[in-house]
Amino acid sequence: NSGDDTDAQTDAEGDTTEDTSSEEGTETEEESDTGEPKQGGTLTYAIDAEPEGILNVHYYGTATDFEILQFMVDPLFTYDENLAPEPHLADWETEDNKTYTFKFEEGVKWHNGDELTVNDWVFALETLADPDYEGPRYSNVQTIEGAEAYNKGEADSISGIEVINDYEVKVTFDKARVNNLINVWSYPMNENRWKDVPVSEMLGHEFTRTTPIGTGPFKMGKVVPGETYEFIANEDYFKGAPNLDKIIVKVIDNKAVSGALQNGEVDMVPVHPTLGEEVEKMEDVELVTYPGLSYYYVGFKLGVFDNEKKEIVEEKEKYQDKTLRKAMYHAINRQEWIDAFFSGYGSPVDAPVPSNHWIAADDSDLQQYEYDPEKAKSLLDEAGYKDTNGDGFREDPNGDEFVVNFSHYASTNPTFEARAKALTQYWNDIGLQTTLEMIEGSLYYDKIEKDSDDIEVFYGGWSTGTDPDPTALWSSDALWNYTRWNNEKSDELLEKALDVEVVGTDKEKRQEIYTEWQQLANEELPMLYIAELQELQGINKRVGGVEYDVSGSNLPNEWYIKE
Amino acid sequence: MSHFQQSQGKAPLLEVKNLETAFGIDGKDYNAVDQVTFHVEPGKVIGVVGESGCGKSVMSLSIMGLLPKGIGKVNAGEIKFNGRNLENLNDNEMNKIRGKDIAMIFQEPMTSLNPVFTIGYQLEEVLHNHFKISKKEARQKVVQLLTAVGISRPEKIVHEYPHQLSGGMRQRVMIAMAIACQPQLLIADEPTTALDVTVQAQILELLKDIQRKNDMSIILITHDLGVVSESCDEVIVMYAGRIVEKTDVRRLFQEPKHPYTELLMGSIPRMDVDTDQLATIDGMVPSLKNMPQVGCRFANRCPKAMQECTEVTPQLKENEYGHEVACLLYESSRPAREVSQ
Amino acid sequence: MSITQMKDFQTHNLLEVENLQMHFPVKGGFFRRTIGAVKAVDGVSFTIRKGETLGLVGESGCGKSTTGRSILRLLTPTGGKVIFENEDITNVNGKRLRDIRQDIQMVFQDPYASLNPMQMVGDIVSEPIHNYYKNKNKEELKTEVMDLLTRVGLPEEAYYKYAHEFSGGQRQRIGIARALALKPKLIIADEPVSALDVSVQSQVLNLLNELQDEFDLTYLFIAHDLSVVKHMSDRIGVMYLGNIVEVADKHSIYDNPMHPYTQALISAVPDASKMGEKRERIVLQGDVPSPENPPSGCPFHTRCPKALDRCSSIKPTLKEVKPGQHVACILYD
Amino acid sequence: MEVVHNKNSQTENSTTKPQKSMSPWAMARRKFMKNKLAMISLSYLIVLGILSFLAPYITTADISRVNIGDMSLAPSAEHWFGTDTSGRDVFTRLLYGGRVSLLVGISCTAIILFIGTLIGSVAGYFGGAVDSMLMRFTDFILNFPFLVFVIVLNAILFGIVSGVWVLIVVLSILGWGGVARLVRSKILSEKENEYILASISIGCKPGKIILKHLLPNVLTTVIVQATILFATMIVAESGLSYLGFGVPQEVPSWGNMLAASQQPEVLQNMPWIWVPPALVLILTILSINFIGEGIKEALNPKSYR
Amino acid sequence: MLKYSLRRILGMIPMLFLISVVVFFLALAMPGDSLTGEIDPNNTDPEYIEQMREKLGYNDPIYVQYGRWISNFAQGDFGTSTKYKIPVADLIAQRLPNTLFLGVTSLIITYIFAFVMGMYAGRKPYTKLDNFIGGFNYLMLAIPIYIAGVFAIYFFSFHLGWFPFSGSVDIATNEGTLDWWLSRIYHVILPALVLGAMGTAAYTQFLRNDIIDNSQKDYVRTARAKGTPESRIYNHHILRNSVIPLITFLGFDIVTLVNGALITETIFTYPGLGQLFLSSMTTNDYPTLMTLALMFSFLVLIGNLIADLLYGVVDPRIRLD
Ligand SMILES: Nc1ncnc2c1ncn2[C@@H]1O[C@H](COP(=O)(O)OP(=O)(O)OP(=O)(O)O)[C@@H](O)[C@H]1O
Ligand SMILES: Nc1ncnc2c1ncn2[C@@H]1O[C@H](COP(=O)(O)OP(=O)(O)OP(=O)(O)O)[C@@H](O)[C@H]1O
Ligand SMILES: [Mg+2]
Ligand SMILES: [Mg+2]
Repeated sequence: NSGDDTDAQTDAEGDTTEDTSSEEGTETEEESDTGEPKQGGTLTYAIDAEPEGILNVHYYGTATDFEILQFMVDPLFTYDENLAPEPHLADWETEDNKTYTFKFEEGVKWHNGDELTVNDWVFALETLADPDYEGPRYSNVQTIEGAEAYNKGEADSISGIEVINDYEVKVTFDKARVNNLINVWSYPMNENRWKDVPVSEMLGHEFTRTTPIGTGPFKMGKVVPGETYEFIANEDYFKGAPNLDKIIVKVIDNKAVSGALQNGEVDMVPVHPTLGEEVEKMEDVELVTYPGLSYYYVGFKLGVFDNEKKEIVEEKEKYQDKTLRKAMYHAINRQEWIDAFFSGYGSPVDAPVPSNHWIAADDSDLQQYEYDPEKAKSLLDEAGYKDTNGDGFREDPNGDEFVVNFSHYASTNPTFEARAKALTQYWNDIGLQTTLEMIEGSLYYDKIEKDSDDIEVFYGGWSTGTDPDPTALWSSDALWNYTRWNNEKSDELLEKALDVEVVGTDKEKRQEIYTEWQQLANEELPMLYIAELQELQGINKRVGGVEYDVSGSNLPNEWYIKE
Repeated sequence: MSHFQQSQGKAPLLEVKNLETAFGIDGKDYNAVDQVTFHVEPGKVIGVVGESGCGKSVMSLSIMGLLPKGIGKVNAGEIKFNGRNLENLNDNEMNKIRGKDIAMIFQEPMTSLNPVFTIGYQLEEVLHNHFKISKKEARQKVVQLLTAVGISRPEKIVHEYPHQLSGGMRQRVMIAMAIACQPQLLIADEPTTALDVTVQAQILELLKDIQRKNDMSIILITHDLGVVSESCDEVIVMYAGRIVEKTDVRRLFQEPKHPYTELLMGSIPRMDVDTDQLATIDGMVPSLKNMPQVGCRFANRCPKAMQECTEVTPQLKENEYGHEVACLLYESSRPAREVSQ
Repeated sequence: MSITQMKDFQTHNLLEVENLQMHFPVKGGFFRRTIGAVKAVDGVSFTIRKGETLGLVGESGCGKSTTGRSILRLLTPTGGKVIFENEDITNVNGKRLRDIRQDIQMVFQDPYASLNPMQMVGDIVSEPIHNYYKNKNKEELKTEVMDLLTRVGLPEEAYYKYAHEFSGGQRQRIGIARALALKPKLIIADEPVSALDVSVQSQVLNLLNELQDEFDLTYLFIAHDLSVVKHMSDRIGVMYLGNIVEVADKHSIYDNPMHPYTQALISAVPDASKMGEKRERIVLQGDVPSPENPPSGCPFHTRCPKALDRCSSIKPTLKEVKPGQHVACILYD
Repeated sequence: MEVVHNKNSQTENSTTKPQKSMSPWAMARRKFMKNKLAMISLSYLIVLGILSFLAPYITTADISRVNIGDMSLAPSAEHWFGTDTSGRDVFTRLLYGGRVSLLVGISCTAIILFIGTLIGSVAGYFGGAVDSMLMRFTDFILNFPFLVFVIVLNAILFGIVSGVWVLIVVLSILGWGGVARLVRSKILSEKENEYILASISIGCKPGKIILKHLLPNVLTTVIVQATILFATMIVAESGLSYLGFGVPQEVPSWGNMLAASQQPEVLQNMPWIWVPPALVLILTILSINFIGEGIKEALNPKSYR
Repeated sequence: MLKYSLRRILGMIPMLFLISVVVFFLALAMPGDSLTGEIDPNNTDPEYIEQMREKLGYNDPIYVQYGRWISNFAQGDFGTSTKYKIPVADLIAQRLPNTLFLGVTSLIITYIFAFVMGMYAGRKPYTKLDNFIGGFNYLMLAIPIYIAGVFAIYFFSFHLGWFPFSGSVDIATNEGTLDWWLSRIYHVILPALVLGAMGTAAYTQFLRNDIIDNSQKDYVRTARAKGTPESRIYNHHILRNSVIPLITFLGFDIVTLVNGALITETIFTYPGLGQLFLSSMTTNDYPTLMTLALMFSFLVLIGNLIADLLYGVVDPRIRLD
């Protein structure tokens, strides 16, 4: 749904951020139904947003492109249903979370016949760290020792990488972190094929655009850019030859989704929640839902950030009163709202971590801000927001007019306006006069990021990756801490959760700290956590062998067409 | 004996009898040409004069079968050409006559040629319409024709477009087109009105010349009495769709009978006489819808009008000199008898 | 009007035109620069005495209208002089020009295009007065206009009607009334009857003649119909390709034309009176050359039956060959 | 002589004028009134205009309110045209949408006609350097692909000018070229008429000539053009809104209402949400076109010249 | 003619220059830049974005930016799409054939229909069929293109299933084969019909009225007086005249197509330049946006030029020198 959220990157309902670094897991719950999967057949897989066509895992920018790529690339490791990494192309070992030894699977073949070696991965890491590299992934190698020097051109190689043999490599990071592994770049790049292409030309190269290769279960066939991509079974796939002969990935407009599913033109397609009910009714189609990793929120601008100094330099007064924020939270009927605008394919969240994430705090540890307008009103009364002049709306404690200015991003999708409007109505109903401004999508986050004055209370969404660390979005020195929530305790907790000294390799410990942090966020409410959504996939019943969990689908080589 | 009776021996080329041509306006038919009877003999030039709106053009279009489809139609009368009734011919048969036996040229040489075809092409077309000849022959013939109408450099002109020619040249081209198949009858509807005097003189000379050479008949429609006097053998004066006077040209000018003719002549300044005051005809030709149905149509403008004039419709009567006039002043027989008929 | 009357004014020139030139630029070439000129009027001289009518004849495109318009300064001549009542008005502008226009008025050729279809006849006729006498009493103005309308032979009700409700002849009367409204001294009548039917034409001609007597008017009467011009004028100027080739009183022109072009022109006029006589008609060859590219020397030499070799190089000037008869032809040098 | 003249006029009159004298405008109006199709269209537009104008008085409901309980209801007695996906009454929104669409149409047409006529008539009347300068500028404006630049400008002015007026300003800025050209060419040809020479020779000043003589005669063309513009602008507004580049989403306009059809489930299963605005829009354009044709016919110069 | 064309083409240069300035400043005035909103905590970080801004020269003085842009542009380097990360030229090369195909098909459809219907209606005006055609055309003229598109998809694709509702070609076909071409045609027909509908209606009515007008011209009377058969009069004499304005419309059609493509391509998800423009608009892909805006303006200029030149070619009365 390209027209859906223009700011794709942050809005979880879009095509965007099924976490990109997490691929399906090798573990599979065995197919419950038929015994033997059938061989052969062509599956049509649709994506409902236009891809950019960067078919190179090292360069791509949108999740849509990755949806295409997923059929032909393999990472070193994948994630299980608990989002814990597990070996795929390689296994690893570490003592101290600083130095890792990777051991590659032997006999894995690239689609062009070359054999996969550690050099291919090293080549990828060096490409990402290259000064000429134009993609967005430098941060995935930055933490390797010596990467920065290499990036500045001060070194010929990355000092932290030490190739032991064709199948073994040792990587040293600049310091011990709990998340060094999941943060590091995990895709190889065929050195043999790419070595003569200067890094600056890689992005525009035909290997990126039309003839990409990987080690994955399918090979790229014909490409009609922006429209259709053909994948052919890789019979030599190291996890076993695929059942299907072909997968056709077709780009369709989101308005065509249900029609195409209905008449069997496509076999698999991601479905927008609003379409869920309709798809559910279709006879030949199964609607598969699985938990997503994103959440929506209503943020309050609490301060102003200085990007040079990397700190919050000023406090904004208007919404500092926590009681006010709590009252606004209680005013929202989240369940009703989710039912109305997402056809119920979602549920309220109480903290900024999707409930399926392993670090998510238990419901019992968090306050539930259930819909209670009376309570909201009394909270407001208590905080001094009373209607003193009898106009039906509350004034602020000083008796001055108080208007909540709420912003939401605009696109052609009319439900955006409606759902935003619905939120303002909740607040109006408890006597808080609220205005709504729909801001053009491409500007929206820019304004928020720059702490523009016309942004006060804003709607937004974040999607979290497999890495549970919320630092980039929550620490007080982070640009993307949009609320400018400046809380020492929070910063401290976030830091602690990453500290190897504190948590070591202990998942429990980490989760404990994160729970504490979530409790803090749940109490302080720099933002009102609204909802997490389910991911929906419409699958024709003739397709078998497809499994989804929070980490995504199983490997497509296991998919098949029933007769 | 009158001029007309003298020539009675020869079979007339064209005979028009009681022609009535009507236009439908708001669903009703109005006669633009009413009871027109005349004939044209081979080799003669007949002039038709009258004010604008008298039905001169409508009459000629009726003969050609070129009345605007669906609006105008011949309601009564006959048109016989070489003894053949043109009325009953279908489009196809009429097309065989048009351009070949009867040709016509029009007033506006500016707009009468198709602006997007070359002169040569348009001239050749008329030849191809009527003869089976090759392109080359046609081209040769066209060049001859153009030379015949006095166009120098015809080889060049054939490649030119109408807008590149002057008015006089265009009218020559129109004439060339009209005479291409050596028609027996040429209808020229005000062929010189749009032209300057010196050019008009050229064209009239040319027409006379060709008429003599090809021995064709011409119906020359004009409102210029001077042109008539110089070019025609016989004259028909029309008023409001009817013929009011018909005689040979000399007699008409010497002895105009109908008050309309008289006034018409008096209203034109003459080079040879100085007059302080020109004759005028008050009012104007009634429009089709307001045409008086009984009585003389000129009565309300006629200085000599009598009481009966609005009650009795004068018929065209011939006197002993073959001078025909439709006016009660000249009716020897009592009008009362006319009515009873 | 009678000839005796006219003589009283003979000495007084109302208008003098000296060597008038009107060249319209022709743009062309790669940079759309002026690459030539249409020499619509190329050195025309004549005078009009108070109270007389000067006729101007010539074929279409020879520059008659341009001459007329230059005199009224609707165009600014590119050369020569226009002197009106001893004042050089060739280059006057602004208010003075407007004032002069009170004295010179024009009657136009096309009775359809020369009246604004959106105006009532009353407004059309009163507009000139309104333009010059802003404060005129409304009622007075109206009576004045009504009088004018009656004078030109229109009913008073015409005041409230629109031009489309009138026939061509009547419209021409409206145009004449408009021209008279300011009581001008000179009226330029640019082919006022050429769009009219013969019977109507005579009405308008008669009207013009009557008005001349009544209002002491001087006419520059432009037409291409020689017999009409002769009927209307005291003297006649014959134009050819932007030049006057002969000026003389109308009898001399008719009885004794001197310029070969005048001769041809007169012989070309079909004349009912000459019917039957085998007369020697001079038929000119070819067409009038384009004023954009006029022949050298005498403009008429390309068609002149009497042309000499010299004619192509020497441009003859207008000379008084006989008393009152000016001819531009080297045959009379 | 006098006598003759009087007689003249009487006879001539008796033939030309049986009915009362009428200005060309009055004649055109009469002719127009006889045109059934145009009159029906006009009535439709007037009714629509009145309803839209009175919309706030007809319904007191807050049309922007989202009614979560009433979402996507099919037409019923309570909601004649049903409700949209936000639970808003489609009929009411249709009326409010009419306000916006008609406002945009009328304002743009007025502004465009004003600018276009001004520039066109000045250029046409004065000619020369003034003309070529103004026409270069007009060409310049005309050489922008309309929609493309409307979208771009709209994005820029968004937020600078408020609400619907952004679009009105943008459409007007980019839309006047055609009118200017048309008016200029009409003025040029109208200028050739002798009555303009006549008005100069009777001492009219340029301003008066343009205003009193030229413009009324050019007006016929301008009026016909106005109807075309009116339709074009309404279509442009709705089209842009449909694409998401028009009036702000929270403003109900036909285009914004139609944008709902981009949601597949609305397009397929809830025609009551998008068919009414589509039909009303089509009918409106149709009516405007018929009125335009009617005016054109009524003003046909053949009828009075 | 040659001189005229040359002069016109030279005259286009300053116009293009001015337009380029306008385009540039408009793009500059547009809120945000192409990196606005590139936020994805999983894939990018703020430093990367700032780095890219610097690298793309967004922090240089304006005139430097303009100079760089226009001189590159003049050399055929339109910059790199910030969204697709490939040279804009390549991007356009990918999409242009689709738009051209759509445009040309729509033109062909327009002209064929307009000719058939217009000629019939013009020759037999006020008959039943003429009235029907007229009524149909009025309706077509009143249906905005996007509504026509929505209806077409709703009806022909969803309900009847006759035509596809998106895409330009079926992947299963091999480029260049007959099947491939058929598939392209199959995909383009519906959008082309929608794109051409209004033009068809307008041209049909125009042709009809022009034929009626022309059939009353004097030269038609002349042709009849020559004995030319009626069918030849209509198919040759009149048509030749009526076609002149119609052919010159061809130039202006380009303008209409640019506007129309924007909408049609978006509705039908047909990957052409119009769709590209709108998506570059929403994603602030300025290099693409500017190139397309300039290109469209250029097309308009060319269209006007073609219209003028065609006029000179088809109408002997117009001489261009
Ligand atoms: N197509 C037409 N429809 C209706 N009436 C017509 C049509 N053509 C001619 N008439 C009417 O027929 C009458 C005769 O017209 P016609 O053209 O024959 O006159 P005319 O004598 O040729 O005049 P002119 O000297 O102006 O050519 C006029 O009253 C005219 O109005
Ligand atoms: N504004 C103008 N620009 C260029 N050429 C012009 C202009 N006005 C007149 N001419 C040309 O000047 C020449 C003389 O024109 P003018 O109208 O004076 O002739 P005329 O004798 O009045 O002809 P007619 O009898 O046709 O009215 C013509 O060739 C005409 O084309
Ligand atoms: Mg006639
Ligand atoms: Mg003239």
